[in-house]
Amino acid sequence: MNPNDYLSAALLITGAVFFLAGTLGLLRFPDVYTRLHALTKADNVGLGLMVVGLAVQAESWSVVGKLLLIWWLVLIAGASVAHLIASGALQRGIRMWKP
Amino acid sequence: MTLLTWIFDSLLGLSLLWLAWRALACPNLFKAIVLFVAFGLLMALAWVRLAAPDVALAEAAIGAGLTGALLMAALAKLHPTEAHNDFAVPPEKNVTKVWSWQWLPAITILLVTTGLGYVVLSLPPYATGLSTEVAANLEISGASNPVTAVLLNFRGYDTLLEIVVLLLALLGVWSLNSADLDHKAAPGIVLDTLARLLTPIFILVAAYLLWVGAHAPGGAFQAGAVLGAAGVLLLLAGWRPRTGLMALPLRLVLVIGPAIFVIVAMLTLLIAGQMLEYPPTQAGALILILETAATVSIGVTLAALFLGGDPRKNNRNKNHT
Amino acid sequence: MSTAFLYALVGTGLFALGLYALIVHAHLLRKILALNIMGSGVFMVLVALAKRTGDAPPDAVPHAMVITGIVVAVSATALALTLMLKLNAKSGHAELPDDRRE
Amino acid sequence: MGAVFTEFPWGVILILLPVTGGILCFLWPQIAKITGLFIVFVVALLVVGLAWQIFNNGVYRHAVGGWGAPLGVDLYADGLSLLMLAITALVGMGVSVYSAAYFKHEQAAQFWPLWLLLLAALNALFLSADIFNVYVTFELMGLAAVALVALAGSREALGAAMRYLLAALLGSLAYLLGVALLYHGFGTVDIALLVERAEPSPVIWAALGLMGAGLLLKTALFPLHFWLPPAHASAPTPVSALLSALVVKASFYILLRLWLEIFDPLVGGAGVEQLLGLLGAAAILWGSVQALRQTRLKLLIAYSTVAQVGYLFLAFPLVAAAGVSAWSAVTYLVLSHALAKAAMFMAAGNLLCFGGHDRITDLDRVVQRLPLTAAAFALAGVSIMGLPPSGGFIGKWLLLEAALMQGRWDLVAVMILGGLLAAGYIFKVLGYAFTQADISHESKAVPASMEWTALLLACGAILLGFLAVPVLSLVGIGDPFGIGEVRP
Repeated sequence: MNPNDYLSAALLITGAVFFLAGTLGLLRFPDVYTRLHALTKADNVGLGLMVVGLAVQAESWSVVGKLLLIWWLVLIAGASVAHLIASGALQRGIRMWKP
Repeated sequence: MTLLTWIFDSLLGLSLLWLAWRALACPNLFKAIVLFVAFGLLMALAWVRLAAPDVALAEAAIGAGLTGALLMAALAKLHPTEAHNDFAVPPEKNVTKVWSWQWLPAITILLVTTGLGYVVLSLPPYATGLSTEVAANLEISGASNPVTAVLLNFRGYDTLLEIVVLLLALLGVWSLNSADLDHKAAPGIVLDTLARLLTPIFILVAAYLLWVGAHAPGGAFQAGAVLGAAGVLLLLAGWRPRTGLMALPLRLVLVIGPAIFVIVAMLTLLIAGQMLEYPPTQAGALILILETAATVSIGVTLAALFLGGDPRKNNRNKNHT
Repeated sequence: MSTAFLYALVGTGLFALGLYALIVHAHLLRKILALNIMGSGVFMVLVALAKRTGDAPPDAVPHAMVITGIVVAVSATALALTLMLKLNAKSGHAELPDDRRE
Repeated sequence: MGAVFTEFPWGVILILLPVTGGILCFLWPQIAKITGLFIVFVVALLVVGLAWQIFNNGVYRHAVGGWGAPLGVDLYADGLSLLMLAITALVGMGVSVYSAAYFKHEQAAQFWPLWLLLLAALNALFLSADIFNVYVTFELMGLAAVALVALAGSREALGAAMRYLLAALLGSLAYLLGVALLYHGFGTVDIALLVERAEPSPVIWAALGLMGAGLLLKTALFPLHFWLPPAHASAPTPVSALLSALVVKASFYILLRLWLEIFDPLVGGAGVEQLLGLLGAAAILWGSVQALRQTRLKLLIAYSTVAQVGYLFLAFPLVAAAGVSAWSAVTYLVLSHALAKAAMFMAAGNLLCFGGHDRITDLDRVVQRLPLTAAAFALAGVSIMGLPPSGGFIGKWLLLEAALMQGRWDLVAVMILGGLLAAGYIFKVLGYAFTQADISHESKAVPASMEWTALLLACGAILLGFLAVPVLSLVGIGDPFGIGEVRP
């Protein structure tokens, strides 16, 4: 393994940890709003780390471009869908969790 | 096969079975559909593990994506009132228990499946199928991606009939239902912006998939599905095409795929003597023409299936009343 | 057991699960889901067994067949869902008449 | 001139033309009726051309794409496929003329494209030599048939269409799993190559079980017939005629082909034939008794189809000793049932149109008021009962002969009982057609073309009884039943 491999391995594993945290939040948080919060935040960062980790291995800049495009698409879609779900939940009168 | 990949494959296989079971058994239909979409995405992962990236793309776009959208839309129309009150549609009133002796099918199916498993394992562990024939003729097929070569050339006749199946489904849906064409206000600025932002990108991606399909994973079906997804997004955002376009123009776009296919079939029959026999030098160009037409038709048909009814019929009914 | 056979067995399992659900569930949406999962099982058997080529690239013909199958499946699903909605609008139930428990 | 005729690719056009017609009808619904009628008549001419070609050159084979099996898909037509194509064209013409008067406005615009695509699917199916291609044609046929049933729009029709769709999809998936196993076992989906490569193995048994079950479900053999009576009874009349006459036969045709070519040489004699014969016998008795109990005419005819499908399966256990007459019987039964059942449904449709209902006890002297329709029903009934000189008689006589030759008295008894029950339900209808009902209803005029097509098709079923020699020599082209070789 060359240094690049170590770098991408570290990035990928860190990314996976973020995904794990996001998933835990999705499963354990008390209501839809907090779950969305955990999911979108943690997963976006996790995916970003993975994209960078893979970009290190990429053979050409066009591959890097495609990876970044995927990240951007997931970001924008995730954010919009999270917003739609949250506003839908609000409209339907789902109360926010209070500790 | 290393231990790690074996563990991964087993986990993936078990998750697939578990998701399928949950999707079929959980009492809440909304949940069942969400689980089904998750199942489709994991299926796409399984296709990648099986070195079938073309199928993975098709599954993710059509199997999970558009089928999921169709199911969700149907559920929303099935329970229009409940769906507004709560995310959770009430559980089905009678989930199962049609059969008072459920163990009978369960045991029969278990036995049959055991037999099937035995048969599958009895197959030789090494078999090339038709891969040598495909590889030998790939050069003159007009596409270097073997899946595209099979779909558009070697078994192009199946694909011709399959595109007609898609058109037929739309004919069936239209004969049953009319569509609501009233322009709906977008349910919010976010969805509206998203649709505006993503539609050009979707079209770009579809064109890319179409172009790249000749030599890499991709092709007409995947591209058509992406185009269809763009249509679904636009429809969700409240966009409706002008009613003037609903009569002949829409129908022309819907049939361009099958029509071009039939025309090419007729021309090749006249010139080469065999249906869909392309001259090797023009095969690449012909495949691209067929795929482009098919992409447009598939995309528009999938979006029209999501709309779920004949837009023209509705228009005419309104004129009557 | 190789990857090919592992996934092929998962495919037969999916086929069986779908078949069972198709028989015991009354709600049509559930039956449509069950048919889709059965189809996925069949597709998986087709594609999994195409990978018995050792290290060579897998057989592309079943891949093409499955893509054909996926498009056919979405067509059938669309028609089935519309029929279900229409039946529900006419009869007030999304189940087949004989399957309904009164 | 002769060369043009014998080299022209009739078979391919038989598939492409109705697809084109379907697209045209979809684009311009205003001219759907004219286009549809025109296409169907041209298709009939093309079948004549194909018959000429097969007569001169022997079996027809077309390698689509120029690849040839196993890489490409082959089209194939021998005497059996030709007869199926011919009966499709014949019934298709009758149904088209009938439909031109039956469907109005909006419904007509929806009917024609669906029917032309169904015709394309049927032609493609009868010409296919590739089991995966058959799967695609099954889906084409199934979706078209379901959409046509749903055209009726009533609650019963929608429920029946839904049940039909589920059954058709389940049958297709079981069939497709069988195709997957055969492909991975023997490396091809071409029937001729499978015949060469297949050998007795677990794969063959599993494929037989899966494909057999799927096809029996589509063919509606007892006890898998549950979807048929509601679908055939509640569909619009021309569609009922198409489904009972042609669509059910299509899956039977594939079952017959696969059994004869692939499975019989490998697993013949292991009891599968006996099982099929037993189910056939049960179907005859169950279907006939149910038909006798019905109070609605269209349901009665639909249950009669369940019974008549049973006869087709009686041939399987008889083939070992009496191959020639058993398979000739099947050919004859398929052809005569197609004509007679189409005529019968059309007659029922006329009565429905005339009185606005199809309650058997309320038929109210239709013999005097609709003599052509009553004659059509009676003539078709003669063929269904198997009385001479009809086509049904030839079929049942050949079958009876085969059973007697083998000393299968049980099957002889079932056939005779089935014939008596058929006479029972036909005469029940005819009896009420002569008598006056308690309350008279208002009646509507029935278009003459609807009466005449029913009568002509019924006459065709009778006429078939006089054409045994040419029909049986035609079906022998290409030796589809393998009668040429002596079975041990």
